[in-house]
Amino acid sequence: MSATICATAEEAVAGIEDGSTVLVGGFGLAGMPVQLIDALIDQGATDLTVVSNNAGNGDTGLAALLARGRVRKVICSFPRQHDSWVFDGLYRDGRIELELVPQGNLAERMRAAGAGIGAFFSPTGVGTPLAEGKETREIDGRTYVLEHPIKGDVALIGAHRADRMGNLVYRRTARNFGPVMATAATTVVAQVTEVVDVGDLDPETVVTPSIFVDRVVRV
Amino acid sequence: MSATICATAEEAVAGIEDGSTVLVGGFGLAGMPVQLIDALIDQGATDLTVVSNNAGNGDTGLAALLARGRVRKVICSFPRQHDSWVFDGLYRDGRIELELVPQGNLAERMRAAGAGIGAFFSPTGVGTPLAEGKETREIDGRTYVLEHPIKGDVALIGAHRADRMGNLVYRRTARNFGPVMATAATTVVAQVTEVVDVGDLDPETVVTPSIFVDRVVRV
Amino acid sequence: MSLSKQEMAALVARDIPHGAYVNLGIGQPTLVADHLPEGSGVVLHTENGMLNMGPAAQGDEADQDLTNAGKQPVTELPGSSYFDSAASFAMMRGGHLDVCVLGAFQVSASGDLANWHTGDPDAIPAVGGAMDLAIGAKSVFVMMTLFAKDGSPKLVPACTYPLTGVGCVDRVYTDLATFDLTADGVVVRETFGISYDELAERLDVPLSR
Amino acid sequence: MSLSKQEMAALVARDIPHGAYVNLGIGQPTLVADHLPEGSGVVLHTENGMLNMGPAAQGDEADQDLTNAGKQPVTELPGSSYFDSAASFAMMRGGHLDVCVLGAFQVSASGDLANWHTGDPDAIPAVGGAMDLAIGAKSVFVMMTLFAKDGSPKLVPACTYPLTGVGCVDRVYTDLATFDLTADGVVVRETFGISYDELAERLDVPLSR
Repeated sequence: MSATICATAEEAVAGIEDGSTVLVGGFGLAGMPVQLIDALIDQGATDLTVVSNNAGNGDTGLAALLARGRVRKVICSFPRQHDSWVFDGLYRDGRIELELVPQGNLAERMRAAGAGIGAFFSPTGVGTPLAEGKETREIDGRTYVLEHPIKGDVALIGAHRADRMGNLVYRRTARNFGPVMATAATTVVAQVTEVVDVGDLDPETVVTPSIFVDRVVRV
Repeated sequence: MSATICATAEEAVAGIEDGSTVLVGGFGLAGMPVQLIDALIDQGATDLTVVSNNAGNGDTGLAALLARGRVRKVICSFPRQHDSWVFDGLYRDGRIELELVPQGNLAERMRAAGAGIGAFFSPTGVGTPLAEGKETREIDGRTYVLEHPIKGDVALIGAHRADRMGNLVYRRTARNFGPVMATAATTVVAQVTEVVDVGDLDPETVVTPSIFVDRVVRV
Repeated sequence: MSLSKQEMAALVARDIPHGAYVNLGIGQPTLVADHLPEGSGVVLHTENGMLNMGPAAQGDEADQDLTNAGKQPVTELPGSSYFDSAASFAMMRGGHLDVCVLGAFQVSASGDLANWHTGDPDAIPAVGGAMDLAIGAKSVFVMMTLFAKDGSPKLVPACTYPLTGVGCVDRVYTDLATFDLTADGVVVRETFGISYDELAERLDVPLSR
Repeated sequence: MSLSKQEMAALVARDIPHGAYVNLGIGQPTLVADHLPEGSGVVLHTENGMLNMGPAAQGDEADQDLTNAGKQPVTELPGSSYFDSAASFAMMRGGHLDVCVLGAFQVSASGDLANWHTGDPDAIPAVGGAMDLAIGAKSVFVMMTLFAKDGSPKLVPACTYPLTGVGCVDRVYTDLATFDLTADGVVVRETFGISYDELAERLDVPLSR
């Protein structure tokens, strides 16, 4: 259904329920939907599972959401950073669950969710602790591990520009997880720096077609 | 390795070996690499497996390649067309093998080959004759059929514009199978209508990054 | 009176929600586009790789690089986008389309669809995107005549033609009636020039209303 | 004399073919970029979604939206392209990169790689793209010191640290020697300030030359 252009980040995150799985875009600050995360902190949903490449930096954004005890589980590839003290503390105290996923499998598992793929055989992680307990299979002489989709109830992503239908373009390496997360969640919310009229994006250059986008807010 | 800008279509298809699997782009005429197919006819490789959405129209292009008895097997989604008499005749005479694949599975199987995926569970075709004999599995209450990658020795695709490194952009619905075939073959040959200098394509709008492209020819 | 193809298409168009993303299969379903009201906000998908496809191209508008899935020249509307075949079918298979409208040879009471092959052993098979379309959309609508030319019903207890998809059809629009295929069985929504009792008599599937 | 980090990086750079597509892992491997000769035609991939990445951004060039996999601001070169994470890792996993250069805690004689986790039970694990990088490129080069600070060899019969990938390393560049890991065993290519016999003495893996 057609996208809604929201007046505020508060409106854009309205209705996110306790227990939701929330996909959060960004690689470091590039593509991080900072204002949407802040709005989610104010919105109040708790017992969340957060899927993101990292698990928060410093005391703001995702880290602030974690610090408020609102996140039950993190699915990510790289939680440990020089400034990930909030996650580090919760993890050492056993107050947050971690599913560590190689970055490529993380992206591909969300891609599978968005693409209707039931599961796929990946060569990444085979023979490592991160494949322990998972089904493996040899195909054409190579060993693969079976990986399942990661689907979100909500995706919060940062894009560059949207048109009023919800078509999105990104900027440089801020693209990262945004396009794949946009395919993998029931409700997709994009923060952008500019909303343009329908027809003002070149159809050849649209990265996330409007079909994937439910709500857009300019920040 | 960096792409070669070829002077002629003949040069672009040089070295294709007998018995090769050749991915051929296009959906109808849109994106069909007509000059490369003509060059392949002249080049002489035979006993080919051709992977393409259709199996030739009229008496030119793919149909001409088939008519010369150079194709052992076709893997495609839609061979039967009002003007597919060449394929139709060969097929009825038992002189060509057909593997019929639903269009989405065809695209996804090539995508898997290009993306290093060993196999994937698709919901498409379950319970139909096209899934007969294939492994199925129920995942989260839905039945899927296991599909394997289709990898090409060569891909022949039609794009719109290339830069001298081999970055490609396409035009409208002529994009179709080009980008996915470009990821799925050992040697990727693109015919384009224009070759521009490196730096003349906006990096945000490149559809097929240069890493996938081996040879480019302007036609 | 039974419905014409255009009247069936108008019925389908009426039931497509505002702003829906819709794929109209080749053949009869393409007629639905002509009946979408101004401002419906409906966005048409064509599986060869485009969203917000416009009407058929007229004369000089025709562009070899801009066609629909039937390989007919079409146009683009403001807000359209292009993508490759893998992305286009991922979009479909991933359940992102709201409605898909398809033709059919047969539909079973449990929603099985047969629309790609008559089973004739001499026929050259061709499937295209039919199987992906059948299982991809949130709602799958079928448009067909209720009876074949030989008088046999096309809404059947079990398809005798090779299947396109299993349990995938949600609603069937025919010239004589519309049906919802539900977990509880086949529900008649409307009839056209035929009574419910006569319909029940002529079909081999249990009906309710 | 043993090699400095810069000298090791120069050796790696020398062995990268003209026009190769290369991913340089975080840390020491990034030094390789500084040693690629003018006109090498080498195209750098960064797994966060870019090809033909340029050097580190200086001063005002820094753009929050343009970083490498280490989240450091970088620049773009003419002919670059951007893509999403799924496409970027598909590119890697699909074997399209010619060379990947990685750091390591340990490498086994059969090419197993351990470079993401020390096995310390108190450590907070983090893997990033390490496992994808390990298995993705046509050639995987490792750069490391040959001995750990405690004097233990890092080229070992079997890794004791948790694995990143199995049988994936093709060549190892160290401060004291370079090695090819072949189906026939470990082949010493060059030594630096150490004799072949001393090397064979100090390592627990069978060597040949």
